[in-house]
Amino acid sequence: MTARDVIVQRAVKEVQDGMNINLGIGMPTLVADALPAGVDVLLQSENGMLGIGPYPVEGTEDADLINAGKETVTAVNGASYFDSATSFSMIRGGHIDLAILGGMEVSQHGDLANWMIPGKMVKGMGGAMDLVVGAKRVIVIMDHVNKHGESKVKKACTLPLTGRGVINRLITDLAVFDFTEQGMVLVELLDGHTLEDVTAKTEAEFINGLT
Amino acid sequence: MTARDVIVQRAVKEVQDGMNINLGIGMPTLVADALPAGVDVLLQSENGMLGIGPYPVEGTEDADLINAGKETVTAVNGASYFDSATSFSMIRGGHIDLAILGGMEVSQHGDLANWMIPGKMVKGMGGAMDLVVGAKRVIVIMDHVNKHGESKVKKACTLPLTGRGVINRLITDLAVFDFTEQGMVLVELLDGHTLEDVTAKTEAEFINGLT
Amino acid sequence: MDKVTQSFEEIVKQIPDGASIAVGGFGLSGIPEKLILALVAQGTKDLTIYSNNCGVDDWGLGLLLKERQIKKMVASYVGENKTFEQQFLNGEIDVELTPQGTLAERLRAGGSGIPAFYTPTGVGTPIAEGKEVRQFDGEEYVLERGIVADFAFIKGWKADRYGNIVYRHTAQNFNPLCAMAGKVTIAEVEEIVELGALLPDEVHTPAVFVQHVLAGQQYEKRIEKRTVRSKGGEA
Amino acid sequence: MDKVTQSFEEIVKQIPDGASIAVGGFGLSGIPEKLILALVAQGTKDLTIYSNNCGVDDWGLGLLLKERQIKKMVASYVGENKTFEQQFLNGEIDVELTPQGTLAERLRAGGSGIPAFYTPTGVGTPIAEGKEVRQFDGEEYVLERGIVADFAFIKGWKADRYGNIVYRHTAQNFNPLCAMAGKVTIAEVEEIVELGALLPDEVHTPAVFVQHVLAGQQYEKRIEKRTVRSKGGEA
Repeated sequence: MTARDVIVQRAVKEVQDGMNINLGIGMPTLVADALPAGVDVLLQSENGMLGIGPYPVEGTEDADLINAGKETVTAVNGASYFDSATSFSMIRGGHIDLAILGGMEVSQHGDLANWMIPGKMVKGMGGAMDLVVGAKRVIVIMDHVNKHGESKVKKACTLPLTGRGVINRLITDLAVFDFTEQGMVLVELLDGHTLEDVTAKTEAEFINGLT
Repeated sequence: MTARDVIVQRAVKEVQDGMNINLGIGMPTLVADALPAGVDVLLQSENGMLGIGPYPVEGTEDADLINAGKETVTAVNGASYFDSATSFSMIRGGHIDLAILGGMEVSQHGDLANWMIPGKMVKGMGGAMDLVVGAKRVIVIMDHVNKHGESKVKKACTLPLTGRGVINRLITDLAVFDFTEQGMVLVELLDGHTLEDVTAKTEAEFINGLT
Repeated sequence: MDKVTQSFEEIVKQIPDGASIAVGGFGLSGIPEKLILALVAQGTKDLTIYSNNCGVDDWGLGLLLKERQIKKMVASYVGENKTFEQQFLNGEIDVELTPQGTLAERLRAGGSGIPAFYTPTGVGTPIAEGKEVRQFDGEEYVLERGIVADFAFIKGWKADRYGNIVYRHTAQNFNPLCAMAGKVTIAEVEEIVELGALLPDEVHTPAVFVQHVLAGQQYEKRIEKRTVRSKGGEA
Repeated sequence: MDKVTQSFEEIVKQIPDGASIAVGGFGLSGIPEKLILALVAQGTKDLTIYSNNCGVDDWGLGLLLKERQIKKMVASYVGENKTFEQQFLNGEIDVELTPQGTLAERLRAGGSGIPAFYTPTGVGTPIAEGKEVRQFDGEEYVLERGIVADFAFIKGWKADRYGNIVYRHTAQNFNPLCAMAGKVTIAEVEEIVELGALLPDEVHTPAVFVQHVLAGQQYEKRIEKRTVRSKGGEA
C-alpha cells in the first residue's frame, strides 16, 4: 500500500452511519470513493450542497452541479442545494458531524496550518478556517514527513495557522494521534510502523496511549 | 369623511408604482384596500411574504396563508414566501421602500411610541421596531388627539419608544408633517383644518412649511 | 439516516424539566401542534420557550402556559393570550420581549455559530437598556446574542426520511430558524414522502438541521382571524 | 414593477469607475458571465470586487483582472488565476482574503442591515490580526463587518419580470447573498418566465432584492474540473 492508501483506508474507519460529513479537497476527497457500499452518510459541500453522489457518467456532466473542489458531481436521492451562507450555518453552527481535511503542519496543541506558505503565492483559505472551528469532529490526514524527511507533526506550527487547537484526531501514514486536555496522544500505529519509528519522525511531544 | 377616512385617503397618495411596502396592523392595513386599481406595488408581510393579495373568497381561507395581523389573505401572481429572518433582512437591510405604521405618540424629533403603555399589559412590539429603523421611508398615521382631546403629537414622547428619530412623515386627521434636520415641519392641512386649529391641537413645536 | 419515528408521546420523553425549546410558528400558523400537545400531556415543567408568540388561551403554546409548564418566554408578541397576562401580572412567568426581526436573527445566528451581532433595531428604546450600544460608521447599534436551544419543535408540510423539509406558504415563518437553533430538532409534518420526492432545489430546511421526523394526523390548523371577501366582491 | 431590460451594454452604463460590486458564483459555476463581459467591454476601472473566487485567466472575473479593471479583490480563494498572482506580486492589486463562510455571512449581514457580527472563524490566525477578538461564554470570537456593495451582479436560472429568481443546483452558491448585499442588484438569467410561473414557495431570491433583470443568450457555463466515471463504472 502507498502512504496515501494507508491514510485513506484508516480515515474511512472514522465514518459512521448517520453522519453528515465534509471532505476537504485533495486526499480527503478520496475517502468518499473508499467508503464501503451502503454506508449511510450525507456528504456536504461548502459551496451549497448536502448529499454528494459519485462523479457523473461521462456525457452527463453539469456545470451547475459541482463540489467545493469545483469538480462535476452528482446528487444522491435526498440531496439538497442551498446558498453558501446556509452552507456555513451548517458548518459553523456545529451541524456537520465530521470534517476530514488535509494538512501542511500540525502542532502538538492541535493547531492546523494548511492554507498558506509565506513567500509563495497566497491562494486563500476557502472554507477551511470555518470547517475547523465548526465541525463537531475535525480529523486531519497528511503524510507524516515532508519530501525532505522532516516531520510535519511539530511542537508548534511554523506556517500561518488555519485554526488554533481545533484538531480532534490526526491520521498520518505512520500513526493516529488524538488531541486531549493532557496533550497529544499516540493511539494507533499504522502499516507496521513501530513506536521508535514514529518517535524518530515526530518533532511534536506526545504521550504514548498505546495499550 | 371620518377622521380615519381622511387619514387613509391621504396615506394612499404616498404610494408610488414600483414600491415594496409594509403596512402595519390596524389602520395602515386599510390603506391596501384604498389603493387605486392597477397600482403596481408589492405588499410585504413580516411573517414571510411579498405580494399580499386581497382577502380570500369565503370558503377558500387557508390557515397556511396569513399576514402579519394573522388575517387570512391571498397571494398575487409573482408573490414569494420566505422565512422570518429573510423577511427582516428585507426590512432591516433597507429593501422595503415604505412602511406605514400606526402611532400612540409622535415627538417633534421624529420619535415614535406605539407598542407599550406602562402599567397596562405588555403585548410586545412585534416587528415594529425593526420596521421603523429599516424601511427607507417611515410614515406614521394616527389621530391627532386622543379621546380626551390631548395632543398625541408631543414635544417628547411620554410612552416608551418604538424608535428614536425614525419618522419621515406624520399624517393625522388634521395635517401632514415632515421631520427634517431643521425640525418638524407642517407641510399640509387636511380636511379644511386651519393653521390655528392645528397649532392649538399640537403640543410639539413645528415649523410652518405651508406655501 | 432514517429519522422517522411514530410516537409523539415517545419522542418528547427526551425533554427534561427545565429544558429550553425553540418553537416554530407565527400566531397559530405553522405551529407544531402535535408536539405541543404531547409535551402538555407529559407535564414537563420549568420550560424556557423561544417563540414569536405564545398561542391563544386554549391552543398552541397557550396550552403549556395554562398548565404552568413555562418558566420563561422569549417572544415578540404575546398580546393574544389572557392566561399569559394573568401569569405575567402575578409574576409567575418571566418574559423577555425581543423585536421580531431580532428574534428571527438571534435564532438563525445561534444555529449558525454566531454568538452575537449588532442591529439598529431598538436603539434608544427600552429594548437597548442594559445592552451594549456601539457606533459603526456614525450610526448606533445594539449588541444582541445568538440563541441556541436544547430542542426545537418545528412544523413542516412534507419531509423525507432524511429530514429534509418543505413548508407551505407563510406557515414557513420561524420554522427554518428554530430548526437551525435547536441542538435536537424534532419536526412534525403533514406527510412523509419517498426519498427523492422533494426536489433538492426546493428543500427549505436541509436534513442536517433535523434529528427526528414524525407525521401528524388530522391537523387542526386553527385560523386566528378569518378575513374573507364575498364571492366576486371586495374585502 | 417590470424590471426586465434587454441590453447588457446599456445596463452596465450606470456603473462608474471606482464602484464596488458583489459578484455571485463559485469557481466558474453560477457566475454572471454576460454582465462581466459587458463590464470588460465598457472598460470600467478601479473596481472593488466582492466574490468568492476571481475566475480563471481567460474567463469570468479573470477577464476584468486581465484588463486591470480591478483595484481591490475581497475573496476566499484566488488560486486558479495566474494573472492574479502576477498582479498581486507586482503590488498592482489589493487583496483582502476572507474565509469563505465569513465572506458569505458578511454579504448576508450587509444586505440584512447587520453592520457587524462575531464569528469563531479565524481566531488565532492571521485573519484575526487587527480585528477585535472578544469572549462570549468563555470562547473567543472575531468581529467581522457586513458588506454593502454599490452593485451586485448575480446569475439565476429563471426569473419573472418582478425580479423573483430561482437558481439551479449548486449554481445558487453566493448569488442570493450578493443579491442582498447590492444597493442595485442586476440579475442575468437563462430564461424569463411569466409572472406566476415561479411558485411562491420555490422562489430563492424574492423580487425585493433585485432591481434589474436580463436574459442572456447561449450560456457558455464553463466547467473547471470535468470529473466523470465511465458508464456503469466507478469514479
